[in-house]
Amino acid sequence: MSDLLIWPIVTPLAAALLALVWPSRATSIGIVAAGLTLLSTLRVAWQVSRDGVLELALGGWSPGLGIALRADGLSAILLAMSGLVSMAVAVYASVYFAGSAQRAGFWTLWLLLLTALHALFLSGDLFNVYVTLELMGLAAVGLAALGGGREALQAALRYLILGLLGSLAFLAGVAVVYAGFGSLDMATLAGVAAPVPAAWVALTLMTGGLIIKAALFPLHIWLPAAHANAPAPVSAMLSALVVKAALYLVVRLWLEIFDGVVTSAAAWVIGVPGGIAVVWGSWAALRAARLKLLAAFSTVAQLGYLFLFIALAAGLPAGEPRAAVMTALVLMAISHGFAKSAFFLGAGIVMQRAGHDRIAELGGTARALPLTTFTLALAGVALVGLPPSGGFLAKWQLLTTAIASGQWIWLPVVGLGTLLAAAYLFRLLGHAFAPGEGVGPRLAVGREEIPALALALTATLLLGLGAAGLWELIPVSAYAGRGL
Amino acid sequence: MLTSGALALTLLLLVLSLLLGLVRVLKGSSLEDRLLSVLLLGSGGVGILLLLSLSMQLTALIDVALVLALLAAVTAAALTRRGSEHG
Amino acid sequence: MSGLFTWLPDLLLAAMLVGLGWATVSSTDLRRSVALFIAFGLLLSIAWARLRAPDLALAEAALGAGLSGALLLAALRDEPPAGAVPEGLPRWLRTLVDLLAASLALALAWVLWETLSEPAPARLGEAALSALERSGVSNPVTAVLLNYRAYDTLLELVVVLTAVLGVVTLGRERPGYRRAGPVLYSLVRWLVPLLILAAGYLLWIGAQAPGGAFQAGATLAAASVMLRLSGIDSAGLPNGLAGRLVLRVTLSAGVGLFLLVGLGVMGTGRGFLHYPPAWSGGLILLIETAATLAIAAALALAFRGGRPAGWEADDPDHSPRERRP
Amino acid sequence: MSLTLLYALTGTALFLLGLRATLLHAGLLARVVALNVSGAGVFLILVAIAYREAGQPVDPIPQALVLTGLVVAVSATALALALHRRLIKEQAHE
Amino acid sequence: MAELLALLLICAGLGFYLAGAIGLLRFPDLYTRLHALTKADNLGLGLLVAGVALLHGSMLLALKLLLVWLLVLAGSAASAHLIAQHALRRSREP
Repeated sequence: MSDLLIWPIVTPLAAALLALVWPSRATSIGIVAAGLTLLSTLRVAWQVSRDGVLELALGGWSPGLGIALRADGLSAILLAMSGLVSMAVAVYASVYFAGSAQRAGFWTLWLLLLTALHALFLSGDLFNVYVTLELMGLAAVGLAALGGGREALQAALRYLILGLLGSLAFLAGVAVVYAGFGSLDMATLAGVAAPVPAAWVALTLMTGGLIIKAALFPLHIWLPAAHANAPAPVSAMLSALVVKAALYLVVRLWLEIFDGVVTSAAAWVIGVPGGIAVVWGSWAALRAARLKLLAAFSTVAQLGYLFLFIALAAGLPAGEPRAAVMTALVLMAISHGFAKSAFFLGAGIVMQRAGHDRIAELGGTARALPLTTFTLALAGVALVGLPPSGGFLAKWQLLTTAIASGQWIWLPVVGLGTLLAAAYLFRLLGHAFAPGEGVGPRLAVGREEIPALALALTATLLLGLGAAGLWELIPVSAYAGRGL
Repeated sequence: MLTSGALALTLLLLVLSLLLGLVRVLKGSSLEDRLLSVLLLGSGGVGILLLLSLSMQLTALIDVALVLALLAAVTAAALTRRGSEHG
Repeated sequence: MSGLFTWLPDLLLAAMLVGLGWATVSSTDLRRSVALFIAFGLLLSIAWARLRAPDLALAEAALGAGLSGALLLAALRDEPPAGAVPEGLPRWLRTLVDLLAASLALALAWVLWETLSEPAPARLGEAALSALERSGVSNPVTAVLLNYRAYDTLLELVVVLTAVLGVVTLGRERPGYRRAGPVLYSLVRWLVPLLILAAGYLLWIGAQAPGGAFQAGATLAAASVMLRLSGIDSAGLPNGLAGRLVLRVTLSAGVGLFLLVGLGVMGTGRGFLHYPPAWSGGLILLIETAATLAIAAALALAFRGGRPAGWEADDPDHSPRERRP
Repeated sequence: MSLTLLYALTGTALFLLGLRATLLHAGLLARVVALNVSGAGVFLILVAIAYREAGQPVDPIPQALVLTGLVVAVSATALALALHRRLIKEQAHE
Repeated sequence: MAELLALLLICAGLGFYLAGAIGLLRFPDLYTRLHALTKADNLGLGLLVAGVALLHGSMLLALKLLLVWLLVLAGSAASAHLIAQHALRRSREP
């Protein structure tokens, strides 16, 4: 029995109900729940690293008829990242939303979003994944609209409509899977999926739906406005975790469940848009006038890298090199998760202090907010992929694999993307260190600055120096019966 | 045998009359006409469900007809109550 | 000959569905499009009946044709009188979308043809039916929803709750409707009790025949919608400060009770949501009752389009000028 | 051709008609209606898969999935409409 | 014998339905259409209900069917009234 798999889902859910019924205590409920959820995710990760794959057949019915929750290396790592990031966001949000009219609304929806994310990472059933996708989408939209204002609402609406379209396409794919293979259990499907038309069409539909949600170029159009106009703690969750959830599913489908169906030619279908996203997203980030918009476009670029990894891994036969690419992919994903959430939280502090986030008018930030500026710089280092960050290791792996497998074309893409990323980081820092009074006088270190810094430090130092654990965890897979 | 054949025929005719109602919806010159057709589709739908309950041996469809009739009344009210605050 | 007779109604129905669907999505007049959508829902309900899915026919009649229609009709009131039509996509993109849709349609049709022409494989239906005895109910769809895949249903209730919380945080409810005239009033006077009665019936019958929490919840919500439409602003929802607390508790009751039962059975040494067989029937009815009330409250709130006055103790007025904190 | 196939193909047509209209329409309400039609198409495919000729029991699992999907669709519709309303109010104040 | 009677009832009901549909299509103005439709539908459904009840041959179902009919009757009467009122109001206050 692996009952511990339910706690990362049940804890935030129960807390959400409590916060709904007792809104005046919403903040304390939220923080305590975030702490307990963090503990439960770490417990799952620890158990997976010790015992391997965990499975819980819910209701006592065999998976297939019933629904199974499963945790393997990939889901455990993402779960732990989610627990850590959301703990930091919770501490930050307790300051950010203090005294705000939307305080209670934020905490209930935020806890529900956390429920959805963890349910998605642990789900072992394709239809259940659809339900968690919808839940995640609705909670994310509710949160993104909290900012009010025309732009935020328009962005949230577009996000909602495209997201619904995406989940509908996913559901259509699930229907084809059920028609063709007679099961919804992902482990069963990994065993029976064969390269037949049903598998191709199902994979196309599901991937099509997911890349809308994961904002792969050119379907990223909804992302910049939605992420840039949401309140900072929400942007952090959206960029660090929500898009990763869709990406996680693409990894599961392409590299594990439908591993035998994906051909190396098909890999180009997501590899090429990924490459374009790297260059285009970085370029747009360089040109962005606002700090949060810069961060949002940088997310588009980083997602491009992640899709490049998937394409590269799909082209490799199962074995050592492929596991290495997978690990690098996960390292990149989580270091982006930590770095980008740190970046958004830092941007939120700047914005609250200055009343705007126009990059050109941020002179004096470094003097007034030294710790936050340091956080932004540190997060930027991880986003650019400079050593010793996790991003550096991941990109290094990307390059060596691309060279080893003869896919030279990705070298200039990665090079250009890195240069552009360095350029947007230095542009930002240049303005931040310039003299000016826009951000106001220097004050004592705020409570909200600490979690942002902790996230940035995790992305740069902890992941860069302590990534070894990932290499052992990633090959522990619940679905890759034949692969890896 | 006779019964099942006759039922199939009546079902067909009822669907046809529904189709005629639909043509009115699609031609629909005014809002009221469309509402009227929704009414027709509602009562025609109830009729079809009742016939299906016979030919498919599924008495649960009578419950469906009941709910359909109930909700059709709600819908009709919703259709006509729209904009009443401006009127 | 009789083959043709039994076939023609289905062909007609399928053609009508596609025609009506086409007309609904291609109409440029919103009011027309919503009226057509309601008609589409009615037809869909017949299609479910024809496909031997009476549970869905019930749900469609109550939710799809009924409440979705009412929601959309209420939303028509929000449209600005002469809304400026936003610019559509450029021509080349429209062509691209057409091409994409056409090729996907062909691919999907081809695969469905290939897979469904063969006699149906085992899939999971047989397993579901053979385990029915141990599920505590005799309606297979209810067994799937509340027992085999109860976790799905739990998350689905969370979806409903999330959506309605989103609605509530977005703004105040719409203004109510004018007081009903005598005819509507007499309609309301017998329709509302009947709707409530029907909801109770559907909830109870769900264990052994088509019906269940979702159909019952939607029917119950329709009673509130009807009251609201007739100008009774509270529409059956609890009033006042204490009432709001009751409303919050009701909204969370569906998920809350489900969780409590799921966790409670762990006390008997079983896994999460693993009901003891002897109790399943009772537990399922308990969960369904709470879910019915929660769904009804959620849908009734959704129809109002925002939070009722006094939703929060200090009820902050979200004026549109409000900025980020 | 069987009844399953007839309705599955009908569902396919509706799914893509709705999908196309969702992408092409500019107005929000029209897009929401189109999404609902599209969803109905997917549901029709699922229920058609579940259908068996009289005498054999139908597969209850896709039917339960569709019931879940229906409720999800109504919830999403409600949220979209509320967002839309808030946006219109916001625009009216500018 | 009862079966034959039931079929006759159903067929007669069907005739009314068809007449109502044709009336809806052909009559010149809203009020005559309204009249044609509600009359035809109510009578048609009444006959159909009687036939179906006979064929089902169960007292409980017959009661339920009667309830369905009464519902449609009252619902359509009230909504026809509402529609007419609505149309009148619109023509009076353009």
